[in-house]
Amino acid sequence: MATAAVLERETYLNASYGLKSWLLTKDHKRIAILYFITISIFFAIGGTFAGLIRLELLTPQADLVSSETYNKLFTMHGVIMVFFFLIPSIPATLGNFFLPIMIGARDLAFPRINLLSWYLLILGGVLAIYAMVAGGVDTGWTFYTPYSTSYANTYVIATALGIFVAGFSSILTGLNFVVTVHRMRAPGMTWFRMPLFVWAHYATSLIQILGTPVLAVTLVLILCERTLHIGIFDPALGGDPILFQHMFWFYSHPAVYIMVLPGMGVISEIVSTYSRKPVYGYAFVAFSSLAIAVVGFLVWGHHLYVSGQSLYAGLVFSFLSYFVAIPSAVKVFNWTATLYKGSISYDTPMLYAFGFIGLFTVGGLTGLFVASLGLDVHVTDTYFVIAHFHYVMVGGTIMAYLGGVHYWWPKMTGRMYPEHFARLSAVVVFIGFNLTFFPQFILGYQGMPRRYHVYPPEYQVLHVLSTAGATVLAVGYIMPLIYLIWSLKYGPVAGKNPWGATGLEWSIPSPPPTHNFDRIPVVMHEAYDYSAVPREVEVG
Amino acid sequence: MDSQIQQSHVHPSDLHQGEAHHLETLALREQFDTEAQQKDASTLGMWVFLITEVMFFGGMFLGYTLYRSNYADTWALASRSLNLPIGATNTCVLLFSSFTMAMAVRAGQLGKKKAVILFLILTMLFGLAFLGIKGYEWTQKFEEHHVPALANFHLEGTQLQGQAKLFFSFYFAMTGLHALHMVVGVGIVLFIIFQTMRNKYSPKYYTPIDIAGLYWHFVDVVWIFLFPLFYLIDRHP
Amino acid sequence: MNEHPHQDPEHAEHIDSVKTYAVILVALLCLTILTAFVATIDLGPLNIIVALSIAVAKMLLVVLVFMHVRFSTRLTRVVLVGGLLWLAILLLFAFTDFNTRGLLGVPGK
Amino acid sequence: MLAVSIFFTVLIFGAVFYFAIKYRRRSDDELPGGGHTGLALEVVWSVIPFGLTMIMFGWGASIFFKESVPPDDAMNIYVVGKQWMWKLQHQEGQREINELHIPINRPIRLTMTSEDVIHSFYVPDFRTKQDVVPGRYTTTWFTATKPGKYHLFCAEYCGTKHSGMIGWVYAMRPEDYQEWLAGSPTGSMADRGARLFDDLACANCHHADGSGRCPTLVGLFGSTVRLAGGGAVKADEAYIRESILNPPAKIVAGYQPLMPTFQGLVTEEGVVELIEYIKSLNAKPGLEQTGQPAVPGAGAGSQPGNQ
Repeated sequence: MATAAVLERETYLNASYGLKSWLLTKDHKRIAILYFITISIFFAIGGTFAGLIRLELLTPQADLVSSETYNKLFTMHGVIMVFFFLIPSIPATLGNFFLPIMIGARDLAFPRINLLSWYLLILGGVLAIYAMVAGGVDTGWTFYTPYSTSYANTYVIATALGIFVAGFSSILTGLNFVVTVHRMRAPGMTWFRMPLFVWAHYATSLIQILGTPVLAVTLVLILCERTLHIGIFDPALGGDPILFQHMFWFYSHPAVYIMVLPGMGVISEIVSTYSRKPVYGYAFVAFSSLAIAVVGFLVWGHHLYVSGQSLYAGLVFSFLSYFVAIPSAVKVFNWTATLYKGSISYDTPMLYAFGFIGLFTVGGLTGLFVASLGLDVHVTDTYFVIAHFHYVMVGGTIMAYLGGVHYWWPKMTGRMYPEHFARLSAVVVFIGFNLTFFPQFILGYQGMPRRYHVYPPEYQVLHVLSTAGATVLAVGYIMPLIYLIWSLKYGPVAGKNPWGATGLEWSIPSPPPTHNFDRIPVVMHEAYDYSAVPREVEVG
Repeated sequence: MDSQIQQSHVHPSDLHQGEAHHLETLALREQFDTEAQQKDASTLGMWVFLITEVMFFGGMFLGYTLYRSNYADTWALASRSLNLPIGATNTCVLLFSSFTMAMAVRAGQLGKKKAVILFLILTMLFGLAFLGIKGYEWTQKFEEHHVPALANFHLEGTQLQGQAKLFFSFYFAMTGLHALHMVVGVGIVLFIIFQTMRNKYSPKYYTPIDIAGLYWHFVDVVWIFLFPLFYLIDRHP
Repeated sequence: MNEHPHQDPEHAEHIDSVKTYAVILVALLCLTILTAFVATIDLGPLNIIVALSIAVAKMLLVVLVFMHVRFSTRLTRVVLVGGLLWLAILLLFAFTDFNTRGLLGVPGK
Repeated sequence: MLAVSIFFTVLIFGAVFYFAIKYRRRSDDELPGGGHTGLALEVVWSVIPFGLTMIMFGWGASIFFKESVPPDDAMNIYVVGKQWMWKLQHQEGQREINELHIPINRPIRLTMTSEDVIHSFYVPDFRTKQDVVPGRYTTTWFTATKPGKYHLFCAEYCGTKHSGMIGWVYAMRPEDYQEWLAGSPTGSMADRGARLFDDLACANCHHADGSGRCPTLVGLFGSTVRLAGGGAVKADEAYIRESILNPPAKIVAGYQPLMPTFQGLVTEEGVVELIEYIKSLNAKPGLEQTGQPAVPGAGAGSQPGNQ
């Protein structure tokens, strides 16, 4: 990398060279970079599918692709985006890179397992892509039985195996993080001095550990059922298809929090840095992450209100669903309160953070609609739900991911990106996103069901708006790709701490050396103690 | 890559060996400060992994519980078709293997290399014996036409073949998954035997033996539950 | 640094005696024979309870002694109990559905 | 609820904008005072939203409860979902595919099942949606209030032509509905059920007076059946369906498991016709031996007409 020429110091980037030194690395930072490249590719694939879906929906008739193809498109969009992009997105990249540094460790507890996780993700991805290339899969990312086990004629087995393998990648990452947070903290780094980013990842890891195995066994049963027809989910033999939905959502609902909690961690860091204030209510934000992780496991049945689940189970799950709203609301209120009387600068990451707070608020509040038993009957399985979870996943997670990438880019690469382009892209993403997904709330409320290839003409206007928004959104995503790569070579050299931020990662050089710290630091300050940060002017 | 930047400036308040990196050994990987820290991390990691295993089997337990309560009579009938003496014997074989495993770990703690190898070989043999007996039971099931995926499936004494099929589906899925874990366990034990012979372990560093032990005992515990669930509940005529 | 491992006083190595292990093995074998025997007598619903109680007892013996949880850190115990709690959540909440179906007398509710 | 959401959206957006502008960084080295945690504030913004969500929960739950329990006087319509069409049957015997004609101002109760995968019966304008699950019945109900033509969708992804599994619901004034019914006279569902009952020779065992080898079906529907081996079950649609397709699953106390399964011999539509027939026996006992067609509209709770 070009940085080597400028910086004579040894960094994790120039410590050794060659493809092999990357593919066999045990350095959490290099593995994070491997993940960056991998998930960017998956994002591009998933995004292409999304683009094709939006293009097809421009008109009510089927004119771009056939029904079979359309069904494969939305399935593969979901599978790739959920299992191969969103789940690993922040934890495996930013988390992998910064979690050990933030707690003052040389590496994760199990570097080899960390590398293994990456290879598992690759293996899972290869299986999923094989399924795509061989002919695709059309069950929806939810694999509802008995369609997926007895009726679909597509590559269900390869896809399910791919997700199964990628699931282990996720489990091992979570395991690594939990052990690292428990056992690798530097002297003085008590639990309540940890950055909120670490808290969020800790909570995320708990979900990965406790939830993912259930998905794995569910997929195993799907594979058995599909190959052997032994009746586990087949009503003809006495099986119960709703059992599958319970097992699937036991993982897949908490999985939503695997995706969004790390984003919340990123936002906590960004909001604090660019207001130059500690996060308001630190302990509440920290514990709200744990509360979300725990309560998130008790609410999966709200995906099943109209599935034939018993009314009483619906009541229980609806009641508990509202409990998740509280810690989420607490976080939003605390971030907003952090701004109060702060010293706020509008750097790119902060713009993304503003976007996150706004969009997550909309996503969260519409969550109240779908958690309500009475309203959900109307809006479930419509575009309302699509819009709701895209506000959380795209408006939440991806905004936070982009914000985090911009925030830590100087630390990871040692280079600054062009600020003006970056701000522009943040604004373009925000506008494009809202234009894409806000009309879908209205569509859903008007009754447009999801996963429809052709649709009644009265919905067309809103679909056109949405597709137009998707175009803007795509531009917003491509811009950072270009200028970030450009900045690797031409960006101004970043100093140690360009933002005047707190946190151990800003106390070491950019990019960090292989072993992170010359000397394991002794932590003497609370998190976000800005009085402890030297107010130096950074020179490249 | 070990460029030696260091030690001249160790902070007085720093309780740790805070230098950048130390020479890496098996007992002390470079990311850890002390051997105790590494051992603790490894043990914790194994326990967390075992929890994921609990949840993994947990999904199957959920399905089992649902259908057992829905189809109690047929499932009781089906469980009577399993061979109780063989099941109980197999349980004992596995308990013996757990005992020898615990003894192997103990020998590891004391640094008795020969005893470690002996007990590990015994553990492996008990494990293989378990798998052999299990294999015998499965062949019997084939002969009795109790294999749900086959066209000739039939359980005598009931018209509810679908429900009976479900029982054997879960029987094969859960015991099969357990057996798979046993096979992996035997592989791990074999590896540890090999490493012990190469003098990799000492009383200061026997973590892999310890962790392999945890795994082995866990697989044992799973069987401790599978045994009553399939062989015992509603067994009485 | 409240719970850093090598400052944990509880961490001192503990080695069980051969006798302990042997006693546990014998207890486990006896429980196995007992549970197999009890299964052949009709106790009504008690059969399930006995079978599972014995299984839990056996699990505790293995976990506490063979797996050294007796001497392990508090964290290990929390991990263990947490895992079992989550298994309970999975079973319990799934059964809020299965066990209340049909209570309303409307098919499918 | 929308109001609450808009209020909070505006509150958060407003506060973020206001603070962002008011407290923008004015100089590079300013250091704002450290924030602290206001316990009172944290409690306030936890408890107030919690109270609001509980109101939402109660409201949503009570609507859901009402949506779940059909009124007794509802008109029965049977729905069978199949890749990729809706098959509907009126008690009066009319069969429709992807179209449903109903009278307005009359609660309509749908008893639904699927022949293959999970579907979902969705009429956006009636705010009704219920998954249609193979192997069991699910129920939903609604009352149309305005005559018109309404979308009927399948809302649960069911395969290639999922988006083609759509249709129309025609809500008609009662007199128009009567006219529509009269326009295509057929035997009632109970009639067809009676014929099926004959064809399958059910009456060989199920005698009306209970003298046969199998229990009588007169007065069965809605009653509580004691089962062999203890326990009891309410004889509803689900029970009758199971007893036809998988007879040994629940044996009536005092009888032998003699009945063969009719899985594969009767379609899901046939099963609901048999159910209608068995229901009709409650009103007109003694018909099942003769197999004589029941009078249209004789079934329980099936009095069509003006209200």
